[in-house]
Amino acid sequence: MKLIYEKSTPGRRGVRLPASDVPAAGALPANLRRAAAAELPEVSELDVVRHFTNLSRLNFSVDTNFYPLGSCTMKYNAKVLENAAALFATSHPMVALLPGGEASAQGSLNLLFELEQSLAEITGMDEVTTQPLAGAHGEMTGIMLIAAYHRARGNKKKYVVVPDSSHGTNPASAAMVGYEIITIPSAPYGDMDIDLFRQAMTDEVAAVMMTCPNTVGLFNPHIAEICDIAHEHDALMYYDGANLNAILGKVRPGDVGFDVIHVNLHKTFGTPHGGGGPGAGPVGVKKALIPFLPVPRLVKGNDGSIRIDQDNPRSIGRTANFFGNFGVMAKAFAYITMLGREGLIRVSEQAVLNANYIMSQLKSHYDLPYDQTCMHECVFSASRQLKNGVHAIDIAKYLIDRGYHPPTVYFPLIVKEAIMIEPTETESKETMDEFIAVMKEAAEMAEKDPAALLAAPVTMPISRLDETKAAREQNVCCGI
Amino acid sequence: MKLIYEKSTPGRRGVRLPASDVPAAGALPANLRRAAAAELPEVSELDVVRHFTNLSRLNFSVDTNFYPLGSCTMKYNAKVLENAAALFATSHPMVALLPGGEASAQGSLNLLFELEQSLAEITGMDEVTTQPLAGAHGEMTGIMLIAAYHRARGNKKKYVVVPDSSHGTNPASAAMVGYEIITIPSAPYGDMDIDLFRQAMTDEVAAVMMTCPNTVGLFNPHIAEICDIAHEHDALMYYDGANLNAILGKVRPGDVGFDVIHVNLHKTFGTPHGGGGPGAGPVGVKKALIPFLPVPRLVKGNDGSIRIDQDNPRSIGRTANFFGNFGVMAKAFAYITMLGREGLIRVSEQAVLNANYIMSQLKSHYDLPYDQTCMHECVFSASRQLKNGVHAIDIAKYLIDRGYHPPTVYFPLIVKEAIMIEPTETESKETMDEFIAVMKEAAEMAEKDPAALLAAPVTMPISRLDETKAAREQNVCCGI
Amino acid sequence: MSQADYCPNTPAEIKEMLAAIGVASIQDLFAPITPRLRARSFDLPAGMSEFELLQRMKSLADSNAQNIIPFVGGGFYDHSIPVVVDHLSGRAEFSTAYTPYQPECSQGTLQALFEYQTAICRLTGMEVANASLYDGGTALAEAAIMALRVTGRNRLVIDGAVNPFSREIIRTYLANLDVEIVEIAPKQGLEDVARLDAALDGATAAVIVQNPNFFGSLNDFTGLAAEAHANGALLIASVYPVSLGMVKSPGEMGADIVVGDGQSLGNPLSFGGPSFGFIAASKKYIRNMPGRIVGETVDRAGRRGFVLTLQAREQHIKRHKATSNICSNQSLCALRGLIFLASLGKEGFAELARLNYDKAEFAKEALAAVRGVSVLNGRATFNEFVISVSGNAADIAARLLKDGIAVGVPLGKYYPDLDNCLVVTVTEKRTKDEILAFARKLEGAL
Amino acid sequence: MSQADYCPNTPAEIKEMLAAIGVASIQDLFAPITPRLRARSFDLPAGMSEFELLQRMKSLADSNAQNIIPFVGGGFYDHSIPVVVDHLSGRAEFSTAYTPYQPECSQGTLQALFEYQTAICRLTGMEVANASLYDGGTALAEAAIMALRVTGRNRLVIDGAVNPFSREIIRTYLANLDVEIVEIAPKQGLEDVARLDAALDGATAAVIVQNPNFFGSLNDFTGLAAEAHANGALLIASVYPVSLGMVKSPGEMGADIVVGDGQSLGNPLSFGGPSFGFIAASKKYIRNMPGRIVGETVDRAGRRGFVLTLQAREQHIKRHKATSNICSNQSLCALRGLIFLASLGKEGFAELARLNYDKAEFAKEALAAVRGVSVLNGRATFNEFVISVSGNAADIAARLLKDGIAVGVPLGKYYPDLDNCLVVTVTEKRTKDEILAFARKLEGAL
Ligand SMILES: Cc1ncc(COP(=O)(O)O)c(C=O)c1O
Ligand SMILES: Cc1ncc(COP(=O)(O)O)c(C=O)c1O
Repeated sequence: MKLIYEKSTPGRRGVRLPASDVPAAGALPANLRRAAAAELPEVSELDVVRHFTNLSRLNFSVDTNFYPLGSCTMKYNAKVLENAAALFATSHPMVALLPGGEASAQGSLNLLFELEQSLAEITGMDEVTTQPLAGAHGEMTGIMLIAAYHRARGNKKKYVVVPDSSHGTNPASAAMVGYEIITIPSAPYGDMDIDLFRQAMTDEVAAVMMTCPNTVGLFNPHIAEICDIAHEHDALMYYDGANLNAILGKVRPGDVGFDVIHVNLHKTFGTPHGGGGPGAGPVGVKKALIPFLPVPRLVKGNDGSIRIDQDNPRSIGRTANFFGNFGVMAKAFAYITMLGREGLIRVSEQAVLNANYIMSQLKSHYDLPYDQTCMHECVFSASRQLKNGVHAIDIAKYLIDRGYHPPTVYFPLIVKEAIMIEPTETESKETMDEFIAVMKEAAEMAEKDPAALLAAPVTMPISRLDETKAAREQNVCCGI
Repeated sequence: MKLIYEKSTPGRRGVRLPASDVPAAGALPANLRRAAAAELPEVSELDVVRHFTNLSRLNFSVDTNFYPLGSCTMKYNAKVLENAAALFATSHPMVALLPGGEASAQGSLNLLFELEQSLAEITGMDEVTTQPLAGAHGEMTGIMLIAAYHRARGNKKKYVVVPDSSHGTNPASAAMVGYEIITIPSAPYGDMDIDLFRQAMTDEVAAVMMTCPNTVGLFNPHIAEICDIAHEHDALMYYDGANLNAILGKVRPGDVGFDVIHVNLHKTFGTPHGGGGPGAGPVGVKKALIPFLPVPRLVKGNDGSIRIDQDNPRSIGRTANFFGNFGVMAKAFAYITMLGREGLIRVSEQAVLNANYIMSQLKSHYDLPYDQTCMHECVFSASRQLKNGVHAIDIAKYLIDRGYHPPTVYFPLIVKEAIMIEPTETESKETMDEFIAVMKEAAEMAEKDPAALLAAPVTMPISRLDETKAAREQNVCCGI
Repeated sequence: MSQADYCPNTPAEIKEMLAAIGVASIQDLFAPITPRLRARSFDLPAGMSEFELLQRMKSLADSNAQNIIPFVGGGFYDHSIPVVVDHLSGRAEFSTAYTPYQPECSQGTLQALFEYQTAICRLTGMEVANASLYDGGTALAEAAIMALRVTGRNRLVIDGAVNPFSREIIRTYLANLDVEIVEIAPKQGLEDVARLDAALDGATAAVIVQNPNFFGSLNDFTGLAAEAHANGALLIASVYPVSLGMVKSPGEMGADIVVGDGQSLGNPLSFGGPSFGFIAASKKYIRNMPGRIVGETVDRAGRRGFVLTLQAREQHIKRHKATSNICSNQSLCALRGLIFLASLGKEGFAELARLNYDKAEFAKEALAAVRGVSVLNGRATFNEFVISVSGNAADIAARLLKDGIAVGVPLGKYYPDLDNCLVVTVTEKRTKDEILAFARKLEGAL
Repeated sequence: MSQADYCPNTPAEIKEMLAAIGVASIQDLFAPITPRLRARSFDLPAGMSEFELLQRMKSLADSNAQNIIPFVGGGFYDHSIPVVVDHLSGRAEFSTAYTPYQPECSQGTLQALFEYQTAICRLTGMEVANASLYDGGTALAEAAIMALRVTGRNRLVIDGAVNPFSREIIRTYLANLDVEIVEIAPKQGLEDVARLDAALDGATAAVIVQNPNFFGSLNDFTGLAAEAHANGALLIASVYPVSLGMVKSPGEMGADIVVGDGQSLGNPLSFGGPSFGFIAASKKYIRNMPGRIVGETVDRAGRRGFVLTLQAREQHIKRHKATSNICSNQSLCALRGLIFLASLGKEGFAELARLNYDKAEFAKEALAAVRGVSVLNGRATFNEFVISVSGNAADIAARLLKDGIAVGVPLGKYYPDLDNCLVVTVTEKRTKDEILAFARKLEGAL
């Protein structure tokens, strides 16, 4: 498809603005004016509508395709959540921050406050901040809180420990806060090697970052022990909540011994991914960390109204402009409200059931590095197919031809030729059975006709793309 | 794609209703109960979303494709009109009809009243009813008004006259009201043969139905004379407003001598077609017909408030449940309000310019039965292509492969192998130039590779369909 | 220029186009319009931007009374609409397409309409359905005309308990045709089945009934259908589709043609429209059906596909011999109906009916307990029923409307003998609290 | 069950699946979770249907004050949003897709982001841009970190006229790193360019400025950029994108990294988010950019296509050596920004800026005419400016807020020497009448 810039015609106009009801003011001084108007597209409203409607049609999405992308929890996001969030569209955050402004925003503030409380109950934490804007932002905020904790206690800390199966954001977030990273290899059973972990632990470790179930979809039975070991060194336990969809109502990280958690609202709590974002990464903490939470904080007064506390000298400060991605929060709040206690428990039960079902049906055709009950996702390896020259990516591309968004491939890094499948609870057995049949077909094709897999996809407007050329030429902005 | 019924699984549930807050009542008597629940689909909300989202993707539409479907005025319909109409979604029409109910609906009633006035001004009529639910419904209503007029005057009338180029709804509507039809052939210059018309006119003719510009896109220069002739026989002139997009601010049928008009809001006034409807067909009349207008009528009181007159003994009665397709009216009202006087005039000027431009560019490649300035649409014939065995329909199907919705083909019936192109004012020269190039390409293919055209379309999920089988088997309801 | 006109061509393009056409100005293109024919006036206000428009529209909408609690129906019902209905029917590919005359690039609309027809058949218990008519009232008129055509007769018997608006529409439609209409007045909110039976004769094309009727009462028309058939006449039933979640379907009663208004299936009240009319019938009458019909077929490769079929019934082929003049129908509203039905599903739709029934029964009891109020008759009803009040029902309705509650449709206007009566409607949206408040306020008003 | 949970499997299917897995119950699948690990509480209310949910949400939304007229900005601005932005960004294929890791089935998102990057480059006058960061404040912190990386230095000079929230975010981000931050306090709402110049030295990684600054004042940082470059430092500019419809772009001034918040480009206020942060830079710094970048390439048949590129900068490849930890960004908000810009277009966007400017100038005059009010300095501003009032600005703001008007952000909290001052924001949405009413009410409050 042409770029919108390539559809531009000089002088063509789109949306019109109201005529001005005030006199035109004098011009800006020449040195403050731009030399020429920015070369934005000159297109009609119809051009815009047709362009973006047709662009959208080039995407796979949850609403059009099964999207079993492991680690991403691509569940169906109820449409009603969009309607719910839209009710708050016109509320200006700065008004609430004016002197006396809280009174004008009690609806929004109550929503945030109640969401904080629900998330604290769900995760077993004492308090929650909704400010972080995504999972990784929550991680960074959490590690900053940990750093503040150690600083306040006079601890000298240098390291953050992560298992080698951890998501890339974990070490990256810790590094953003100035920590060095100690990576612990996984044991053959798929979890962090507890002996190596024990050896690595020193009093210089600030935190241990874990996700549980981990990125292989396994629930670590040693998790309580790990917490204990860490705490012996006054290292805090950080829980990456990206996989929370597996354990709602089953496990609360706070109960197990974790001190800090972030939650990816855009994974577990029913808010769509938007082609990459926005998400939201609220952070929950145990009591000892509460003093350091970012400002502004919400406080419930005796009269039941919510106050905004903008000043807390012990706080790590501000990590984002206002109250976080409020629109995302509104959807998560609505989701939790709608599903309620029983609904949320059922979410995890069905998510785990679906993943185990797929695992049970595909292990005849694909290598299963860790053959045990999985949680909300299962990780296969295409190493068997590799013998015929077929990589995980080739199977992924074939799935595109069959109308499925591929599973996550090549992550986690500890599994060779990883194929990580997360069906989520919103998919039916019927949908999964069709997917399973196609996955088996792909495995059979890998035996009989590997070339066909290497050629895939053939049904899309484009075939596989030259990534090297893209990286070499760095053409990231239209030149015309 | 599977039918939604084929995706059904016993016991699967979609949207949930609130729990009842009242006790369960006793059962209905057995003879009033249905034997078994209707076999509606048993699918999840995600199934519903995926099914209909993917179904939608099988359509061409104005928002995705140029759609130069003659006689249908497939212009871009501004999205803001949807937002505008949605503001009135919760207003119950019956409440307004209760004693004292008008006060509760002044917003809706004012909208309708102002729309009536605008349409009267646009068409040159004295009053307008918004009740008719589509163009054909407006025609029927208009002919009923004419019948009531003649009855009131004691006229004995039997016939309605239409040109052979008229839209099928014209004779069909007149027949619904009990008239016999006299069809006047077109003259070689494309308009109704005025001499034959004159001969056909008798005192038994109740009405003459015309559209002007007619379905060949030509403006009849004799139109005033035709009105005069009709009026000499106390026959009334009916104006089919489907082609109003050509003449906004240029001609008012009322000024020319027409007595009754319907307007297709879904063609000229910016409301989308919805895959076949809903539309709206308000009817405007001259003074003599006002007493017969359908009830309810809106009346503006001295205090500026709108009253609903439900009882008028001379009225033809009620032609639809309430006030017509109000949601469509709201969009048309918003469209007229937004474009205003100058905007509407520009609409017709640009519509006519665009049609003439396409005509000028394609007459080298296609036969043009009436080679003269056209109005908002132009009609070609594929008779040149027919020499190579290529029909209008084959060219139409090839256009699908090239991403264009075909023009109207085989209408009007008076043109052999008709290809009727109406670009509308909302398309740019750029879009038309691309379309023109493809049309020329099709003409060249008709010479060089006719078989390719006969095979088209080849890029859609299905090829040409067996219409005979459909008509023979009459499988109009899923049997499973 | 701050007015939106959606005409994209630039002055430069317009110049190029005029040159290509070979005229000097746009005005030249309007040369066929001689001065005598030119518009004598075009007095409309100036336009505005979309932002100003929305403000204008908002202020109009705001001048409607907000928050009136409607216990009224009369053909349109205040039902819940799952939000997916808006989201999905709002897909531009559905809403900005035309009638699916070119099936290869219209399978979305065509398959959806086929599924819609199927849903209507299954709800009504009939064999065939079309792709929609305008609304319930006009659908009933079309059904009457269809029966006249099928039987070749010209007499109709209509139950007076059919919605008065629908009866008025039938009369309007048939006013200029040579048809005898016999209307059998109901007795105290009950159709007079004996007199309906008696009115049937060998010249009768059809008997027309409604279930639940305008008073909300339910009937089993099985006997009447048999009687009609014995006379060579058809039974036409108008039904309220939500009731079909629990009420005996017209198909089970032996109806020949079934119609109704689809507003209650996922279409907003929207001050009375758009909704859609549905029509279903026995398969043997399919060639006499009005409107578009979608049929299943195969493509050249044998793949299933859908097309508009039996078009020889329609005006664009048959012109004045068509089964109806209808062209545009209410396709998008029918799609909304289908999405509504699919999203509730088999069990959900039955639950919906049950909720309506339970709430109405609760309201019936609550209102019957009010001094001065009695429920008109003991017949089973669905979600509407008639109460009589001590006083003029219209006055009371007007008074309570000012108080924010639309208590029902006063019957005196349509049935002068019932001028102390109201038809009260209770949908699933009415809460227990609202119902009790209604009872309290009514008590206060009597 | 009236609670929605979106879990479709039926009891029969669940049984089949358990059998296929080889376990007796779902609880068996949770066996790895030993009793010690089990949740000790999960005390949440029962769920509800979507219909009840919407009522609950509506009542929450209604408990926000309605109709406050905002003359405040501070990073978020009350701009008009063409309705096409909602309609198009709401397309499910955009909103329910993930990050476009599989380019063949994600070209919609990828091409849109490439077009977005282009728009940001063109607005800012820079060579490269990424596919979005979280918001304007965090984008500025990322830019600071990027400059530290590019230069290998550890000193930042920050203009105190940069939005205080942004400065706070930078401090928070850098609190645990060994970086010296030098903040140059502004003088009466004007950045102190001389002291900024003077603060630059050979250890400085970057000087950070904002245009228009927090007081709304416009500056030409061309000289400061040259000075920075002379010291081997970068100039980082934070900009308000709407101003770029008329104001000199940072590219024209010689900036090296440019960031800003995209809320004002088609994203609703939504109580502060989601919006998006943008970042653009000179091409030579592209490998040090944070976040995702979309690049153009070709497929096997040579057809143009788009992919995520230079991923070796990112955390999922480089882990702790990545240029940033960012993973999810604000893609859909960036798409809204693109649609907003495309629908207004080149001329429309310039008009938008002009309208903001004109209205603010009008308001400046109207307020300056109020006794007890003066405009703080004579510098050119865009759509915000500072007034001083006779009295405590915070008290006056609180009083007028009760009266339905948010008169501006009192400065005392952020600049104690300016506690009789307010920053007043006037966007194109504020009408002449609103501005005059503001002036009148302010007069009354002094
Ligand atoms: C395990 C895990 N941790 C952290 C993240 C980062 O979350 P976000 O993308 O919201 O920053 C992800 C997201 O992909 C993840 O899967
Ligand atoms: C010339 C003409 N007249 C009448 C009609 C009928 O209008 P409607 O489809 O709204 O009933 C049409 C619609 O196609 C038409 O083109």
